[in-house]
Amino acid sequence: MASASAVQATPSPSAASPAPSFTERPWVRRAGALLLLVVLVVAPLVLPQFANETLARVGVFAVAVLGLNVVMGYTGQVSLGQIFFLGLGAYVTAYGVQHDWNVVVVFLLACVVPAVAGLVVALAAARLGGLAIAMVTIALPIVGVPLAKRLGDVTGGSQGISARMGGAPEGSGLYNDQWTLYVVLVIGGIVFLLTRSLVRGKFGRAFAIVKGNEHVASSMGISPYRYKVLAFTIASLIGGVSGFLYMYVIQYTSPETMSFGHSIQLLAAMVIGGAGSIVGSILGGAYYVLVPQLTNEIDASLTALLQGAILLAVLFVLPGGLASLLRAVTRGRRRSGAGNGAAAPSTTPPSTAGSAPAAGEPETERHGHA
Amino acid sequence: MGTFVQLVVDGLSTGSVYAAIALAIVLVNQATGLINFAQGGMAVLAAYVAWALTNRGVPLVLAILLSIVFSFVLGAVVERYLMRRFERGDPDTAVVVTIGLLTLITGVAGWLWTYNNQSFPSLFPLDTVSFLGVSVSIRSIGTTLVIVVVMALLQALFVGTKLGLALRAVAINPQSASYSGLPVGRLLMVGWGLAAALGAVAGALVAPQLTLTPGMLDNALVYALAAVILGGLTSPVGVVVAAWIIGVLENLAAVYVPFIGYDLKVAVPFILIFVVLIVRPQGLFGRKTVVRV
Amino acid sequence: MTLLELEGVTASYGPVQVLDGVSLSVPENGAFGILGANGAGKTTTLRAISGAVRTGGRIVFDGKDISGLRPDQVAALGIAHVPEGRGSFGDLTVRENLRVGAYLRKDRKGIDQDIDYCLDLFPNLQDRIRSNASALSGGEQQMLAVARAIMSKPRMLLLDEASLGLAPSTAKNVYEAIRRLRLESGIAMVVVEQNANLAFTLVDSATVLETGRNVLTGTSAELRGMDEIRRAYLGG
Amino acid sequence: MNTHLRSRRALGLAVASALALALPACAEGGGGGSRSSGEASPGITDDSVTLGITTPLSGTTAGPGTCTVAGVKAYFGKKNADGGIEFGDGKTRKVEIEALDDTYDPQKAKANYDQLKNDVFAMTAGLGTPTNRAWREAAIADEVPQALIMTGDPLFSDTDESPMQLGFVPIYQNEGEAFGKLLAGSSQDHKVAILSQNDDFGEGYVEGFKSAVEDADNIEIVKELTYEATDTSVDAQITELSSTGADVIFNAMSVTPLTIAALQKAQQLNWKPSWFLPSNTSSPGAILQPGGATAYPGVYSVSFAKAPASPAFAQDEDVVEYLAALKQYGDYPEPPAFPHCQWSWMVGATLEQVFMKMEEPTRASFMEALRSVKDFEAPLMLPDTSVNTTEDGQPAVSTVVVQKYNGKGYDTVESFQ
Repeated sequence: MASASAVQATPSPSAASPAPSFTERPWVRRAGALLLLVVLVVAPLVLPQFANETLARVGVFAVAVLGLNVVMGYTGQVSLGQIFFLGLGAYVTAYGVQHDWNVVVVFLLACVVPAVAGLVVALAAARLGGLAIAMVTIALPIVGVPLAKRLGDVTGGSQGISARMGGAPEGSGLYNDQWTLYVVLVIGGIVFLLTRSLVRGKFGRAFAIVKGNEHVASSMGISPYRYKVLAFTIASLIGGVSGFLYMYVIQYTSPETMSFGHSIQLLAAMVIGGAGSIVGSILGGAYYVLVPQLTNEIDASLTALLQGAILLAVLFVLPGGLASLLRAVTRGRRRSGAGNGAAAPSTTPPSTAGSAPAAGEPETERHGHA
Repeated sequence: MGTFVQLVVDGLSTGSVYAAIALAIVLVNQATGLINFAQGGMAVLAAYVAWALTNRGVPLVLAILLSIVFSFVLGAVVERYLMRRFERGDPDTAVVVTIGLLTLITGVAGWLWTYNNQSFPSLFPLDTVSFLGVSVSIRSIGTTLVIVVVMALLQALFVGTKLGLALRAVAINPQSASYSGLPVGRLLMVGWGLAAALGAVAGALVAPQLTLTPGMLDNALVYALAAVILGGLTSPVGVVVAAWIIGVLENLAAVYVPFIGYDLKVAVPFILIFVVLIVRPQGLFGRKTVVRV
Repeated sequence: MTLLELEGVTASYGPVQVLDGVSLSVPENGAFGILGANGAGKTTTLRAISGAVRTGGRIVFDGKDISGLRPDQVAALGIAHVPEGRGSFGDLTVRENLRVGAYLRKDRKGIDQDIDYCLDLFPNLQDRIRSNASALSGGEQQMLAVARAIMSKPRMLLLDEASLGLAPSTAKNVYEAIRRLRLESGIAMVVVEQNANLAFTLVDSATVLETGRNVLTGTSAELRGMDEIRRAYLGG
Repeated sequence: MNTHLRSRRALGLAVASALALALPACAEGGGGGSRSSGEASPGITDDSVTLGITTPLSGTTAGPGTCTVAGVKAYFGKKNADGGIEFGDGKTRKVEIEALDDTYDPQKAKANYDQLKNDVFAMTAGLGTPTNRAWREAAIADEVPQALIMTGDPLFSDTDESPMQLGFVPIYQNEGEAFGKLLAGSSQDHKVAILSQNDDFGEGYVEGFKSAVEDADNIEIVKELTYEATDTSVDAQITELSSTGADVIFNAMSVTPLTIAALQKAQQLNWKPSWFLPSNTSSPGAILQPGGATAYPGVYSVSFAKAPASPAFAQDEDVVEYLAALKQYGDYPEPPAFPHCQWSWMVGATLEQVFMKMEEPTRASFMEALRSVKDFEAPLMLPDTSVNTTEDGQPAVSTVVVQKYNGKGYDTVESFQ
């Protein structure tokens, strides 16, 4: 035991306080939301150009991570193919813009086409479980890249496809970077809010039960298959939205965009941000964009080394991801909401057997958010 | 006809490369229940160590043996000081940790040895033997033979030995294993060490062909994973056979199925996986696992 | 002579104090019950003995303080823990499960003999010897868990909720086999059980826990008579 | 989009503070290239000029990517140590390089460009078609030079389409065409098997080759196959091609280990055609020697640069200087397996010519000077090749010579033997 104590999980911070904490009071929360809104509205106006451009990219990948979270963080189905749906959404967008379609139509298609593709894949893949689903989803980027090259007439082949759209409208008094960031904030914000209410509502509870134990779900009359398909489809749809935003912000896509490596990095970003967490998705998107920038700044020739080290360091300190840091702060509120969760915390605490560390902590945290 | 047979032989030799990494993935999975994305990276690191040693005049065989020892220690250290923190937690997190490890190892290799291509001496000569109009290099035969031997050893380890049994027990239920007196921590270290040592063998086998670069095994990793799932996570024999099947079918599909061609042949293993798993969820050779409520 | 003695043992999971000074004493060859409602700290007491939770207080086994040891070290001293939920190795066969139980032993022949003994004790397992443990029924898994524990030739068995989730007749069968084991081998036992009636068929004496403290300790005969306590703590 | 001077700092500071760590290069004081002449563009002062590079420094393309930085750094490192470069406006400046890693991800390349665009004078030398295309239009809108980049994509050499761009290396078509012409001029009939990378690289080569041989009666293309850059083996392709009995294989391959494996595999099958290899995978030391290329009747490549690893150039003044500088200033300890190092060295030399012609410290003046380099024999250049930026539709280097492997290095050849 002594030898293990070095890696034993850190003792939890103080338990739930009985009285509602400051952050729990309704007016505080409402004021907080308002403050956030004001910051989001004002920030693009006052931030330097590169900050705006970076934040827009963060938004793109936050949405992509959010989609992954729906299927993986909330529903527990490992998906290694999320980047494919981003790529698909980007291609649909690029194609539409090149053909001068109405931007609203383009946006809707960028949602619908990936969603339908996701639905088709899910109808087949959701029959499988665990690692098998991971392998089927791995195939999406792996096959997607050569497929995009083969369909060169539509995709522009390996040289990719550019589409510039949506500069700041005349008379808006905005610079392009400001306008782009607003678009990302509005579309991304809506997606986040909708997803938030989805995972906190009836569907979210069903997802959590499916994640917890499919047999239990079946016995409760919840079809794991149907909910897995649903989660996968929604994730694909959100992926499509992120693809639209990708095209809006980056204005170029190529088969490289949806390479397998990027899918893996999205997965890492999701876990780093915090699986099964709305805020975690934003943090994950920020991680995806900012860490390469940061490591480039430190030493561009050591980026891989530094990124690996940062990833390991963050998870070593926060196995539950960056969001767990925030959760620790707002623990009281989380505990009181835990009753909604599917798996009621057992009286028997998670195992701390052997010399293995008590890493049950993130486990219980996820219940709280389920 | 000659071309057909040659394509099959080519496929087997490519499949052996996938099998080498796949076996290490199976070993670590059986011993810890994890999928280790860094397996290829650790093998590359071992190959660099062997390469650096040969550059200092150490004979090749000795250099490889030393790299195997190095890898065993590295694997054990990685388990003890990195993975242990995550082994009882969310498996997704542990997998992402291995992704981070892969990135880190690749970065370290690039930093120490640059991204320049290095040629790695081969254990086997590149001479060719021909029979029935089919040519095979001694190197391919040698690689395949070593893979088969390793596979047999692994199968024996898991099925026949006390250590293998203990490794599997720890992976399945560490707490219960510790109640039976199994030193869980030490066994996990041994499992990772063995998998890394096996990875070192794999690295030395494939490095001459792929030439040594930090990302040498990145492309093979996906195929290795496919072989692992197709063959069934629990079966070394199954995984090797699956890797060969993938190698062969991929070639045949590329040549004889015009729609697939060389660009989409990568889809073949995944289509195969999909079909097989629908019929046999435990993989071709894996043992059936009944999930308890 | 006392084999196991707990003195004021405390334990907590994070901020939650689960054991708040538990004491008990089990003689050589004795069988001791731990009773109490859900959440009283019964399972944690066993885990404390096994070294699976960090504890305060003293835990003495065979004259040696074992608090602070790892579970595998505790097991090596001769304490076999049959955990709640049975702890089977689902992907291993029944025989492999038994061999894992015998991990600490090096006498091949003795192991084979003991496997035969286990199969004699639990004839149901005989037919399933090549099956994966995950394919067994709940009762069979419980039997397997006990058999696995015996395989280490322990001096003491920690038995956690052996009847949980089993049909009453199955539970009875399991307890009968354990009683036979006790008679034939003289292994000392600490038995955690919600079903007090079942427990009293096995143990000589027992303690009742409430929120991590002993509230009542006595012989089976004494406790069995106390109707009101049984109702209050044991749920009738 | 032009960048504008912005003074919205006060409030921004508070919001940005959270991001400050990762966003070091803020846009304050950014000035566009469209500004009236005379006023200095960003990234240039009276004694220094900063060039930006976004290129893969990690990931699968890190090998050649690292080289694209090492060569330029080595060149200017040496020049700086010698006191700097005298520009056309009479001032002597040192040249700083700011290189960022894009891992061959277009999105990261765009981000790197955004980060650099207001700090550097010009972007240069970066490797990759998608990674350069990702910010091509933005560079045009921002009027940031994207000069002498390492892609053979013809788009970058089209002045109308790409006013701020110029490719450095010959477009892929040129290389394929050069060999095609040689082969078409042969006195014998040839059956050609084609293996090409399934992307613009492979397609470009094949297109150039085909256009050169389309009217030649003596050339028959018997089979055409592709492979993916991510493949681990091309054994099956070589096996299939060998069954055609072709006597020439046109191998448009950009992956070093696969090229070695292809050379080895054909020998194992006892198929001994003449080979054509692209300029970036024809290194005598790193590819031909391990591939056992002497077994073939001929291995041809095209080049415009001396192969430093070739014994023929071991004593060559340019090569000696280049390898020494690469080690000292480029942080590249050994002779590289990739030609991109020497190409980027030549980019450095070409940029020096441009700087010497540049009369104002502005991007506009730079672009003007960039397009006025004529018949410049950059160091390491082979005889009969030169840098010429004045020809529309062509990159800086468009002349290549066909060479044949002689067991150690290359000899320039005029005809197919």
